[in-house]
Order: sequence, then structure tokens, then C-alpha cells
Amino acid sequence: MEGFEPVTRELPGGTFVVFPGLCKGCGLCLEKCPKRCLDWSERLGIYGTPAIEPVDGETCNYCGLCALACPDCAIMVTKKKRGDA
Amino acid sequence: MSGAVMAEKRVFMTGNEVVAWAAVAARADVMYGYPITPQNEVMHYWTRLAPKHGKIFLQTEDELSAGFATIGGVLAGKKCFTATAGPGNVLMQEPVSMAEMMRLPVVVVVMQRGGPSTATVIYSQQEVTLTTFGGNGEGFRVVYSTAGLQELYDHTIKAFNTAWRYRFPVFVLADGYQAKMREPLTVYDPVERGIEPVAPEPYVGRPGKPGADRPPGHYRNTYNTEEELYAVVLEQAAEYERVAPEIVEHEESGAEGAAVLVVAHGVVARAAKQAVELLRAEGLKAGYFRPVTLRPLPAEALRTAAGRAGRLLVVESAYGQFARLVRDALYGLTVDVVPLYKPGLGITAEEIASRCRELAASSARTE
Amino acid sequence: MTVKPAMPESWRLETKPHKFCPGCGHGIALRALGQAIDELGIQDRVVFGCDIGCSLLAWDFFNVDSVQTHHGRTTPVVTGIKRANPELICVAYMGDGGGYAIGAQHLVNAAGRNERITVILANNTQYAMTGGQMAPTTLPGQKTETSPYGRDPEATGHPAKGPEMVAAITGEDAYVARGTVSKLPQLRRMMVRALQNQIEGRGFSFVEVLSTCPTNWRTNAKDTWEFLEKKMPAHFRTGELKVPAAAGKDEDGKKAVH
Amino acid sequence: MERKRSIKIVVAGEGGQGVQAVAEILAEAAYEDGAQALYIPAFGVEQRGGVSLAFLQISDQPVAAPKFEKGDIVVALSERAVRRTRQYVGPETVFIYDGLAEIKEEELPRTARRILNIPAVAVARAELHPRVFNIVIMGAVIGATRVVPVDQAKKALEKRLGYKFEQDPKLRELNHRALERGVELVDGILKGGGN
Repeated sequence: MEGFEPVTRELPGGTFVVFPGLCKGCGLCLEKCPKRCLDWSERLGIYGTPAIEPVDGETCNYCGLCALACPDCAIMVTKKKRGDA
Repeated sequence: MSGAVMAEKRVFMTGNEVVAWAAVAARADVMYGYPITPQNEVMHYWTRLAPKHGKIFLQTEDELSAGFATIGGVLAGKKCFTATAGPGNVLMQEPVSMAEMMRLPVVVVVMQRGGPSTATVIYSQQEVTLTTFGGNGEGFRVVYSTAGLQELYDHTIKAFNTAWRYRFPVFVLADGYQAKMREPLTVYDPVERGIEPVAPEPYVGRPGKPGADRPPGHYRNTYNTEEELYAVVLEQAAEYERVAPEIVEHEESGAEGAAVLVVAHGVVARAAKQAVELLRAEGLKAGYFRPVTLRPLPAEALRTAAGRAGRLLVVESAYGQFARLVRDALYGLTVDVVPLYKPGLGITAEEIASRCRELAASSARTE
Repeated sequence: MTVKPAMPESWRLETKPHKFCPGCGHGIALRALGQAIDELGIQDRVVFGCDIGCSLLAWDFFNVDSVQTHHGRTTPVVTGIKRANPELICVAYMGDGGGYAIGAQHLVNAAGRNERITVILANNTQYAMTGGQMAPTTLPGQKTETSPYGRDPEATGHPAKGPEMVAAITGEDAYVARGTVSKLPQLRRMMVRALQNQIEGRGFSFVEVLSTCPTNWRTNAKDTWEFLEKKMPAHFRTGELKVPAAAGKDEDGKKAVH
Repeated sequence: MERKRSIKIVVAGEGGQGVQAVAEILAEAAYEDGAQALYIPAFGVEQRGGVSLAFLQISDQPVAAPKFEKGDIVVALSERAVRRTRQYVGPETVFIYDGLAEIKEEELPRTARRILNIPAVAVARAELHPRVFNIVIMGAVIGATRVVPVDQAKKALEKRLGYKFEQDPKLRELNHRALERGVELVDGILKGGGN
């Protein structure tokens, strides 16, 4: 299986993973985010355009709408369960 | 009442744009079309030009519909055309068969793409068999194979006149390269060059009460008996053969006594022509023959040229579709026919020249 | 432990990232379909047919047997497979041009004959692969390459309502729905229920998916959502249009809808 | 039949890099200069998201075939473009690439007569505007070939972008500078004998 390099950001309430090797830079996730907590990254995606990343861990409520909006499965958001370390 | 007078000027356009402009210059009234690559921009340019010139466009639900709507427009007495490619050309054969049988002057521009089936959207010369003999009939149609954008302009204009003068369906056969490439050409108003557009006339909806003032127009392409069909087809054949000498066109150079006669059509003929120029500069006796009309084929001229040549090299971006027409025309001659087939691929002058050199060397050895 | 992208099991990883443009809705529609195949555990029985138009780019999308056909002809190809081998679960995937224009007769007749197949149709309001021409689904006033001054309903009619038509011509055994790529969980449920309708041998199933095409719409991300979530629903109402009584209400689906 | 000029050019890059614009404007300039020019984009069903290629021939004679086997100039603006254009590079080819475009040394076509690393991205970013990077490349092609006069290229730019220049005359100046910088970059390399 071809692996896709994950870029993982541990946020206060969960984990945000983006796979730049899948991100085509369409920005649908960015616009879908109700908290406007995504922005363009320095890191480039598969087509040489900027990939996305979360800007501020405090505002993300881990709803996962960004992941649902991604046509390329480039985003994964997991919310820590209560009691997780 | 169109009459778009186009000032003569040198332009730099794509082939698809050229077709749309040429149709305007030819006083075409209506285009019926359906999206298929690589001809889409013919529609795009026509839809932008049409309202400015009081012309009509309809995007139909498929090519069957586009072809039959073109027939309808012609029946109504308008100069109508459509443009298509590949699988669209396959569907177009049903309406064109009807147009052939009824001798309706529909004009179809084909931008050949790769086959078989949907294949590639890019380029090929693989629609020769389909465009020349693809109907369920005898192929009483005219096919112009253009080699560049100036010719595409000239022959699109000519296609409407040939169609309406002789009342056979006319194809302009180009390809994806000609559709998408940009090169210089001169556009002009044919009237200013003394090319008078043949006036269309309606088949249906003429003035007067049918049965009283005039006979009703009854058009059909179905016949009850074998004998009836036989008579109709023979009459059409006779008429087609009568007008064919007025329609056929070809181009040749250095054919007389050529050691190798390169035979090609369409965009490949440009490379063939240049290859022959290269070879002649080197002192090799190469000649060049190019049918401009694939239907009717300039068979007599081809036989004459081939009869005086050492060998024929038939070059095409298909696997022998054009060669089949050539061999058929040469039936009975003993001249050696060598193929250079590159289905779906473009062919350069250098390749053709080097193949000719090999052929010349091998015949020198055997002599 | 390496983190893997959350792709459906049935997706073929070797062909990812897929060939669709940035922001194209096909990726989401095919994600819903992949999830539905996973959920039903039918990867070994599904045959996936795709059409001409951008849908053809899905010919190697899944780890399922797939066939890419001609423009509009996927419905009869898949019908042929299903009639010859009813054990297979046959999916025809196409665009609005393929389903409502060049292949309309096939859609109408397959639905009328109650073929036990599933047709999934992505509606992005135009012909995308050929560069953005008007389609039966183009919205009034919408500019395309062949309606450069905006679609005029006087001249070229109103947007085609496919699911409404299919619902009108099918029997009580058909499943008909319209989903959107902006609501993936709901879309996934629709695909599950459509496939179930086929698996249980009830009848024809049809899901239209409102989808995006930023390339030909020439929209940025914000305007892409605006077009999909505001302009398109004004003409195309989402939801289940026809559910066989035996299929029951979609209680899961209600929960899944955002 | 003496040929004053006959040149075959391939420009390749990612969608959005302005590859087709470079070829189209050059073709337009050559056409306006009275030459025969034939420009054709490579197109297929997977062009969206794929490498964008443009084929351009400029000659005093009518051009024979729309495509060709080897280019006199091959420009590749991304790593994928380097791979995609390899087949068009022969022993006579001048290969132009941008060192910033994350192209690995070992990927470069060593068969080329000459390989020119043109820092168009860096120059555009530092001195001009990132968007005119393709115009710097266009300047480089002109510098390497002199296939059209710079003035003619400026006229062609005007024809294509004039409506934008009217709104913002600074854009005109920016594009002209980009073009000139491209020519200078090549001149510098050729004079310095480096690379």
C-alpha cells in the first residue's frame, strides 16, 4: 500500500491530521469550517499549491465538517474522549 | 437574411474558431450541436457569433438528435450544419444515411479523434472509413480532407456550396490537431472573391396550398420493393458519378517518374509534402500525391501518378483505412504499395523522409 | 503506528489521489458510495460502470470490477450484466449529460422496466469534461460555453428534474432520492438504501447527487458552496422522493443528516 | 530555400503556472512578426490536474506537422514536467528549468546540449510579483532563441492583457520588466558561461 505522509497536529481537545499528498488546495474545507479555524499552510499539496492546516487549536470544536467536505480524504479530525490523557 | 460581410484579413486562430467563422462567411443559418471533444469550440464560437448575425444555435441531447435536426433545418430550406467527432460521428451515421438517401445537403464537420470506441480525445485519422462509407448505404457523399487552417476555412465555405449545388451530404474531415492548433490564415468574404453562395431552397413549407397550388412534398427513405430501391439507388449512383469529376480535388508534385511516391491525406499530407521537398533537395526522386476529396476519390489522377512511380508509400495516422481507399483505386496496377501506419500518432516530415530513403536504398540494392 | 487517511475500504489506494479536479464533488459522491459498499459488505459482488464525462475518471477508482462505457450507455451495459448475472450488484455512475441528455432514453426505459440496478447520477449543472457546456440541468440565467449569455428558459427550457421524473415513471418498488455532496452522511444513507433495494431484489434505484465543479463554474471555494447549497437547491429539492414500503423509514438517516 | 529561422519549443508545467499563456503569447508575437507559427496545446481527458504541455513551432516556412520528436528548446517548470518532457529532449536541445521548482538534479535530462537553470520564481518573488513568473520564463525563451524581438513580444502581451493594463498601468510595466529580466537572466548565464 502506498502510504500518505500524515502531518499531525495535537490540539487541546483532539487531533487534526492532514495528508498533503492528497490535498489539492481546493479550499472547500476552509470555507466549510464554522469556526474559521483553517488556513493555508507553508507546506505544499500534491499539485504544488498550499495545503491546509488548523490555525488556532482553541477555536476548533472537532465537528469534522472539514473532513466531510474534503473530496480527497485529505483530512482526519478526532475528538478526544473525556478521560483520554 | 444573413450576409455577414467579412473584411479580408490575416488572422491567427484555432481550427475550431476557423470553422465557426467560415460557416458565417458561407451564409450558414443554423448549427445544431452536441458537446464532444475536440470540436466543442466550434459551438462555443458559433454561439457567440450567432446572435450578432441573426443566426440560430441549438444544443441537442445527443448527436443523433443534432444530425436529424440538421436534416430538419435543411428540409426547411436553411443552410444547416453540425460538427462532431469520434463516437459522435458514429451516431451521426444514422442521420447521414437518411440524408444520403434523400440527397439532403447537410454539412458535417468532423474533427477526428482516436478510436476504436471512445478512445482518446486528441487526434487521429481513424474516422476515414466511417466518414467515407459509414452509412448503411452506398456512400454517396462528399468528403473533403483538409490539411491546415486555410484549407479548413476555404473548404468549409466550399462544403455548403457543394452540398446545395449537388444535393449530396458533405463532410469536412479535419482532426484534433487542426481543431486545437493555431496558425496564420486569411479570412475573407467569399462573395468578394467571386464565390457566389448557392442559395438554399425549402423542401417543405413552400408557398401555396399543397395539392391545389403545388404538389405536396413527399419525402421518404423507405421503399416497398427491392426493385423500387434498386431503381432509386442506380439513379443516385449515375448522378453521383456524373458530378464526381466536378467535385474531385487532389494535389501532387514531382509525381512524374518518382522512385517513391508518398501518398497521404489531411494534416499528414503537410509532413509528406515537406518530406518530399527535403528528399528532392538531396537528389532523391520523391513525389507527392494527396487526395483532397476522399469521396469521391481522385482515382484517375492517382492511377496515373502511381503508374509512373516506382513505389508508393502510403502514410496515415490510422491502420490502413486510407490505404484501403488507395489500394481499391489502384486495382489492377502492379505498383508496390508500402504502408507507414501510425494509428493515433502524429507523423513528422523527418520520419517520412527517412522511410523513403530506406525504400530508395533497398530498391537500389535489388536493381 | 502510521496514521492512514479515512478512505473507504473499497477505494483503491494505488489510484489516489484520484484524477478529479481540486474541489470536484465526484470525490465526495464516490466516498459515499464506497462507504455504502463497505457498510453492506458487498465489495466482492459489486460491478461499477462509469460513463463518459468526468465520471469516466472513476474507471480505476474502486477495488471492485469496473467498466467504463460510452456516453449515456452505462445504464444498458449495467442492465446487461444484471440480467445475465442477477447475483451481482450493478451500479451505473454517470453525469447529468449522460443521464438526462444522450442517455435519457436508457434511464427512462431501465426505470420503466424496473431493472434491479442502481443508477447514481452526479448533477453539476453542465458538461464538465468537454469544458462547461449547457446541460439539461443548467440553471436559468447560468452562463456556460454554449449559453454564453445565460440560459434562457424561453429558448432552452427549464432545469431537468431527474429524480422527479424517475419517481413518476417507476412502480412502487423503486427507490428514488436526491442527495448532495454537502451532506455526506445523508448521501451515504441514500446510497445504502438504494443498494439495499437492489440487493433485496425490489426494483430500480436512483440517486441524483448535487455536485460541484469549481473548474467550469469558475468559482472559488466560497462561491462553490454558495452555488451548491443556495442556488442549486432552489431548483433541486433534496431528500427521498420514493421509498418502497418494504424499505421502511430511514431512522438512521434522520440522525445522520446535518 | 534558405531558412532564417525554424525553431521547435516545448513548454511544460503544472496547471495554473501559465504554460499555455507563454506559448500562446510567443506564437502571437511570431505571427505578428510575419513568421509562420503553429501552436498546439496537449490535451487529453486527464489534463485537468495533469502536466500542461504546449508545442510551438516558429519558422519562415509553413510548418509541416503540429507536433515533433525533439524540441530545440524544452522548458519544464515542475518535477513532473521534467519527466513528462524527457522524450522531447535530444542532443541539440537547450533545456530550461527553474531551480526553485523542487526538481532533483538526477532527474534532469543529461542528453541535452545545454541545461539552463533560470531562477524565474525567485526573481519574480524578490523583484516583481510571483504571478509574472511565467513571463520571466517567456523572456528566457526569447533570450535563448531570439526567435522574436522583445518589442514584438510586448505587443503580443498588450493584445492579450491590454484590457488589464488599461485598468492598472503598473501591470504593464511589471510584465515588461519580467520579460526583460528573463532575457537578462539567460544573457547572464550565456555570457558567464556558467551552468
